[in-house]
Amino acid sequence: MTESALINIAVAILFLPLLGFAVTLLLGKKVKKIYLFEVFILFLGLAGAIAIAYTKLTSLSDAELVSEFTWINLGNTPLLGEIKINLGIMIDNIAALMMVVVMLISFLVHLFSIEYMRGDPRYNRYFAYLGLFTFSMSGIVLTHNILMMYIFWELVGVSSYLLIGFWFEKKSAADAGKKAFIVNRIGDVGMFLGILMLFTTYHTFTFDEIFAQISQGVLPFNSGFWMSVTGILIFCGAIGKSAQFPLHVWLPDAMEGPTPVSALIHAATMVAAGVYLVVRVFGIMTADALVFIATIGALSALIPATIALTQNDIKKVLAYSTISQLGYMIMSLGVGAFQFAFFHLITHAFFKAGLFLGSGSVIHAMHHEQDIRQMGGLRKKMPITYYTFLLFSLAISGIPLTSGFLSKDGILAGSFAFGTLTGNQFFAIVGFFVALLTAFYMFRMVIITFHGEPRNKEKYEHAHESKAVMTVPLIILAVLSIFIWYTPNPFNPDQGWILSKGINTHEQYIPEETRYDFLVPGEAAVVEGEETGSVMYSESYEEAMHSVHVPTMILSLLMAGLGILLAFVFYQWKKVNVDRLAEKYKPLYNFSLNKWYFDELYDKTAVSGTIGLSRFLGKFDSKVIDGIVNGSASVTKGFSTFIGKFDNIVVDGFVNFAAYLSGFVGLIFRRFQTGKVQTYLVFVLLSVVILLFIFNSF
Amino acid sequence: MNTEQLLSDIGFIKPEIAIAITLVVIVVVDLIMGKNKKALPYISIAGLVITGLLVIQQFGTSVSVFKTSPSTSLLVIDNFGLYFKIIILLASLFIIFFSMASNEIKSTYARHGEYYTLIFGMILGMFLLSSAVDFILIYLSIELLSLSSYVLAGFVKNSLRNSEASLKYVIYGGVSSGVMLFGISLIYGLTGSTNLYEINSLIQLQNFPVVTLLIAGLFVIVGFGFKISAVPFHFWTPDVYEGAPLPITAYLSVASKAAGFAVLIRFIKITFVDSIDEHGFWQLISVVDWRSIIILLSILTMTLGNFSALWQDNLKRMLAYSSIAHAGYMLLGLAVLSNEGITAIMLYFLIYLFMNLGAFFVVMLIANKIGSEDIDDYKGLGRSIPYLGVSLGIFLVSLIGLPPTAGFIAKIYLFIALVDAKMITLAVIALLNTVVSLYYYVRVLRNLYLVQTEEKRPAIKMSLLNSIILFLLVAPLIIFGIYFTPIVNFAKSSLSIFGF
Amino acid sequence: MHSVPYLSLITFLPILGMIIVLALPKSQSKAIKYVTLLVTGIQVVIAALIMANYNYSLGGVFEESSFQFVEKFKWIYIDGFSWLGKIKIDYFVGIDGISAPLLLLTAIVTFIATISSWKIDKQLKGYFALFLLLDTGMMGVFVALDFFLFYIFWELMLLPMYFLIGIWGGPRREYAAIKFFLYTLLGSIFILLVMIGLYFSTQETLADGTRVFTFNMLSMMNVDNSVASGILSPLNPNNLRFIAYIALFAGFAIKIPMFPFHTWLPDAHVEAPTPISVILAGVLLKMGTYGILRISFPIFPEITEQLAWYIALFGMINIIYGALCAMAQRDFKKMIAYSSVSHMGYVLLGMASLNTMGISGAVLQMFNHGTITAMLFLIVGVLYDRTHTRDMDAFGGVAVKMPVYTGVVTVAFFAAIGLPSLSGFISEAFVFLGAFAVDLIRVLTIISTAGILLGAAYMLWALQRVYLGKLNEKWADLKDLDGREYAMFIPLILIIIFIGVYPSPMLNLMNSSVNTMVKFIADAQTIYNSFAGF
Amino acid sequence: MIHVGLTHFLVISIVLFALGLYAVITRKNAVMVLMGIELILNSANINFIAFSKFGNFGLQGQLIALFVIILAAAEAAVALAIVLNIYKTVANINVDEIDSLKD
Repeated sequence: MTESALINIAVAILFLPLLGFAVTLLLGKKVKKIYLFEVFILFLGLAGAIAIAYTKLTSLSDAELVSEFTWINLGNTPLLGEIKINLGIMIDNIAALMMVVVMLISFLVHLFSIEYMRGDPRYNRYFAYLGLFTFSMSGIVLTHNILMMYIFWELVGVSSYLLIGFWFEKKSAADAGKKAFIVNRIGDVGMFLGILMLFTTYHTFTFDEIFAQISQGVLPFNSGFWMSVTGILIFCGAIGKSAQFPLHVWLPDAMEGPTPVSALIHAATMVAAGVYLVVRVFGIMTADALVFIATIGALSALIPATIALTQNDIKKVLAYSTISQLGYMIMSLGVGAFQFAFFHLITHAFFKAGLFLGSGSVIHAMHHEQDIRQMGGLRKKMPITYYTFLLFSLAISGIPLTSGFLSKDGILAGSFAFGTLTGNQFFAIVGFFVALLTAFYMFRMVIITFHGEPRNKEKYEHAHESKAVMTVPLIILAVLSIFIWYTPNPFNPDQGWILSKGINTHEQYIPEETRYDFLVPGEAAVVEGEETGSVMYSESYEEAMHSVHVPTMILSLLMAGLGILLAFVFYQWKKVNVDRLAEKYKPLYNFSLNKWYFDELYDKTAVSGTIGLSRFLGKFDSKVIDGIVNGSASVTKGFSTFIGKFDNIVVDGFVNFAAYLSGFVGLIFRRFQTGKVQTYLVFVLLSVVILLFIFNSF
Repeated sequence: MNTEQLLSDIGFIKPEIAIAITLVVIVVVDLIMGKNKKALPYISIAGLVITGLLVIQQFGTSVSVFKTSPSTSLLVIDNFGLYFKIIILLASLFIIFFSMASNEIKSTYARHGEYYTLIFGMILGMFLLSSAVDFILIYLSIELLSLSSYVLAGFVKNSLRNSEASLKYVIYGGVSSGVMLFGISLIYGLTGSTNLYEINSLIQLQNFPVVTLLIAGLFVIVGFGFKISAVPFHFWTPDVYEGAPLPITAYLSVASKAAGFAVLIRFIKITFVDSIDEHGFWQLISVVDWRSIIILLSILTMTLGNFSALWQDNLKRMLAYSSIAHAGYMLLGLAVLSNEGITAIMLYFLIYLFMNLGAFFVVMLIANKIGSEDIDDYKGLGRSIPYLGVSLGIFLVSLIGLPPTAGFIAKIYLFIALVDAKMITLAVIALLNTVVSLYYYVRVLRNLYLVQTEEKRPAIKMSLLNSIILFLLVAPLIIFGIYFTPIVNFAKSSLSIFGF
Repeated sequence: MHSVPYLSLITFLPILGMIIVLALPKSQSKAIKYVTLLVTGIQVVIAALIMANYNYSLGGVFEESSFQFVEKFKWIYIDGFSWLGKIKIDYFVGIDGISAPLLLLTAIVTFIATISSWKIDKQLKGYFALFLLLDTGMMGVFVALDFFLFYIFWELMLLPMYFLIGIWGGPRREYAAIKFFLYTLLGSIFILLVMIGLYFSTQETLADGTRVFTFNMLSMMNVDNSVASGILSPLNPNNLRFIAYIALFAGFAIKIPMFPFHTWLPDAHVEAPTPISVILAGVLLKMGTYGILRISFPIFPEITEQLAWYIALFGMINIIYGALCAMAQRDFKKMIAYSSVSHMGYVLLGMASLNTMGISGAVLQMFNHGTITAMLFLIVGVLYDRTHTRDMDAFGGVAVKMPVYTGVVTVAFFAAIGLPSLSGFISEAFVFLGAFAVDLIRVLTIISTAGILLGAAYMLWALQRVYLGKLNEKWADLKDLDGREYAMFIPLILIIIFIGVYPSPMLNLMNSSVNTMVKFIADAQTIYNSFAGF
Repeated sequence: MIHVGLTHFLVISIVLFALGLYAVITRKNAVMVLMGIELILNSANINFIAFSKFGNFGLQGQLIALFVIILAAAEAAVALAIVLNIYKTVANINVDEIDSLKD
């Protein structure tokens, strides 16, 4: 009973935003206030999501609600056998939680935008696009099959394209949108190939059916290797969407979009979709695949963190920190710390959205000034923004009592444990180092923006605290960034509902020999698992987690503390002259400032390569191919005197070459037609003689 | 041979007699009426119609008449010959109408008597030619045909083009008929006979010196080749076609070609064919490889025809070359050396009659108005002459051989014959030629329609008669293009050549 | 057997229309247009009726009994060739799941093209007459089941097309027109030869028991009908089937157009007036692939299997090559033309897979490409009507002045990119799913997926160059879409979205036929291998 | 007193034939060219008569010869008329200068 009710609600809140999109877009011109409809729909959505999550987690925690229908049915085909494509939605705890996050942040962003976007010529269309995005995002969350995942995957891509390029009059904005979409497509092609692999092997797109067949030992081309390849290919999608190295270049540019959009899409939800995807298909990830994933994650955590150190655009800093945090999550998935990855996804969603909205409020106050060097001293002008912002910064730096601390600590512990079990401490080291960097650049930004003396006086004068409709979302998010919502114990989330009840982990389905050893549950683990709902880890892993718990906490605190301290030393108390330092290590500084020259690299290689190739082929096509069929232009020119009139019929080209040839033959022939009857007769006689000689031989 | 035999034989040449009588009547009427020549064309038409009836009524008969010896005769009356006679009659009929519409001919009003007399001279020659089986008669009828056409080619005396054409024609023709005659004399020397059937049986029996036979045969073929303007005996064609008055050009391009083909086919088939196998393929007497000669000639003919046509700016001249090319296609049908191939040729001729005459007719009407046959003077003309333009289009498309025009049927039937005989290569060559031919045919349409011109082009008012003629020429192309059963049946039923 | 001769109606109605148009005086321009509109409109209705009465369970492809709306009667019937037996050509039309979608497509695209022809002012009498003639040709090709009939319709389109491009086209129209004409004629002579060859290799048994050569395609597909002596008969140990297949394929490939025979396409498109480009890309290109599916595949199944890899290869080349060339263009229309080359590559790839998903994908791709590319050319047309230039760099920021139009453009472009929930995605996905499943061509398929990326690249680049960015002041007074243009775009958009969201109706329409085809080709292997012996 | 046989006649006829062709091809004056044609025809005639005499094929040969002579006369008449006509229009009967009709 309740199941069907939940399903219905889910379907409803899935399609409501689409309705909102359609209505708002079509009536946008006529009805000025239509955007309120969109906002209202989001409110409904939020309510529905919360209802679902609540019932799901309380009453039917371990159930998995599925409802599907047959979309395409080719019946029994000669060579491929039964082909039947089902679409449908699945609600498990993860989906339920994710829905709440999406709907909540989307709703808050809608509120925020009401004020932030006021006076924009395409006001209503903006909300319409938000509706489209929310629809697509919910689709990703609720899907029960990988095809639908891909479909909505592309749809969020489009809505992101539309929103990034919302101010398309700005070339940079239009470019950024294009870049985002195309870079994403690169990942998507990989994901699509992965899907092809899966379908060719299992003749279905539905996760559960695929898992079922895998657990019966059916593998692509019957080899663990190809299983890993498939996993990695699917993960490519995540690389694109979650802006992981080496496809991370689009996210900073995406900041061209309106700031609330950055908060919703490029911080909280869409970019997290990559993580969500991996969470969904975690069951098919072999050890090799996971190591790959972890490495990508680690790099994506490290590189942007180093870049963020030197950026001066407030949104750019946040963008890079987003990549870095997503890297954390991916890495955590890679090292098998499955729950913490998703946990961090949620917490990060809240405080990062908060950070963006906060920066939005600042930018709004500074009349769209984004350079932090133009700011300073805003603390007094906009207290609410400041304190919330501070809280978010603490959370992202992983200071106790914040949600960030819990999840981040979990991730570090996970990688640490992984290190102790496998002897590969690389990920742990990266993790801790990034923690340091994060704390540093976040507080660098906080200090430069809010502390000290205002650097740009008149902008400062006009600055003022934003309206309630903007600050309220900030406050809500701030509240949500405190540990209490997730666990009673601020230092250990394990007892918290979210880990014990909320994220009931999937098991892995791939053959045991292809997994991490510690992902092969031992007997005891299973017994224990029945309590926690987790049947995933071997007890050795549980022990490792226990043993690393405390050291991790201490270490991470040290790192965060150190980072913050340095920030104050550098920027608050000015003990060290930063510029001198920059001068001293100019190469390093520039390297970081110029984002490791990734864009330049790609421009020089991939982009210009493709463009060049296409230019070449374009020429090639018109000259050579046309040429080969067409006969070389030079020849034609050379004989154009001959071809003369003939050109009028068939100008150049094949036509031309053939024309030239046949024309030439014709020329030879017409030499005979001298008009002198006697010459004719000579020819006749000659030919008769020739014929005689030819046929005499018989 | 005795008199009643002779009388009964005369009964079989009623059509020829009808022609002769009409000829005489024309002369007489011309004398009596003096200045007023109005009646002449109508008399000729009447004569043609009567002849036509006689011919049709003869269909199905297959006899040899005017026996020179128990086994040999001068003429045979068979469907094959009658079929070509029908074609010749149709052509002549149209030509009479053309002449009534042509300014060139009108300008010679005073001499219309001669004009029609000569035309009937030609017709008589062609009639005899298409049913002659004795070299004497063949030679005589060729001469009869030629002499009349020499004069007609230069009929408009004060025009240099005309006179030059006829001079070239007469010299060229004289020589080729002379050469042919020499060939005949050789054959006569070898076999002691001038009757094709007799020669055939003689060749089968004893083996003559091949070289002499080859020379003789080639010399004879020079004569025929001259009539059907096959390369390399074609040189007169473009010049004469361009020079001659347009109706005569049209006439030469269809009627005398038809007669030429009739006699050529008959000559090859009767003289050199040994037997016909069950698939309708002819087994040649293995003395000289006539097939290869014909193949060679046909390839040369269509290729040269098409490729030279690319260069022509004078429409008449272009059509001359195109007619050479078509002769080449038809020779392919002969090269197949099968009844299938002959049917193809006959079918081709019937359709060729309409499309080629049609093309010439339109050219003539336009020339009457704008006084030029230069393709470049056709620029942008299409709009001002809708009906003429469209029908010219149809004629040209049919000449290219695109469906749904009859031209396509003619071609495809030819190719069916070729493929049936496994001569794929030839078929490919022919098809490529077709593509080449597209260039110059379409060029006309292009000038008519695609080229926009500023200056107002003259509209051409069509007399009712001309419209009807035009329609009579266009309609069959479309009708037979879509439903060609009747003409194929006609051609097929007319296949029977006396003696086989 | 239906009592109503739907197919003949839908095929020859335009001829009737043409006669009426020709009968009308030049001055009656309105009337001429409305007659054409009416005729094409009725065609859409008839097409709809056909779809309504269509029996989804029947296979068609090679057995006459399971074709639908069949009309068959003696057309040419010449008796008494001692050595050739009879000459027999039937008027034989009918549709199955492979031609049905294309029939529908033709009806729709022609109707849309008529609407977009409204602005034609130069000699519109001739224009619409030729237009309708062309219409008949296209319909005929898709319904004909007798090779001779097929060929007649095939050639019937040449001339109208030549004039439509040549008279109403752009500055270099003469060149483009003759180039189109020559290429296609060159292609069709190969088809003609193979047709005659097949004719002499196939005999069908009449009611009276006599065996007679036939142009009936379906008979040609049945080995039992082949004559041992025929040069193209599998019974003939030294037959020319292989060469014939290549020739036939080349003939069709020119129409597709397949690399390297594609060079006529950009010229033809750039010069042709908008409605003609729409027809050219929307329908004519499909005839190449349709011909391959309808004729090459079932008549030469064993060689098809042999050459599947090469077909896929050319498909791949088309996809990548076309996309890259499109990227290099500055001329908007040329860009779209090359995108067609790229998209037709998917069709080839799908067909090469020789399995249900692939071929369904291919056929669906034909339909989708027809609608999408029609829309793309209309889009160019709209812009060209207003600005008389197609140089993409001459624009910029058009979206500011024409928001609705830009919305339409976005839909069309994303459909062309293969965005999920729009029709393009379904067919491309099916093509890939089908092709990937075949070990033989998997690698080619993987390479082809680059097309997804490149497609996005050039389309979005174009979108940005023309519509986004700062408004180029030259076009400060652009007007947004008018009612007529709405009428062209809305139906297409609806179709694109509907098929994108719910493709089942289309897929079911073709499914049983595609299955039959796949099964036929698969089974044919064993049959034909048995002749390898001799 | 040598005995004149078929060969002699044939040789003569060949020679005549060759001469005829030579005349036709080389002579400028149209009348001369026509003469050449006459030669060709008569060479054939000699053949016919010779063959019918020595090959004892009956009188057919001579018969043909008669026909040919008549025809030759007719042809000559027509040809000369045409030449006359040319002369009227261009006051010149040099065959190699009458070449306005050509490609």
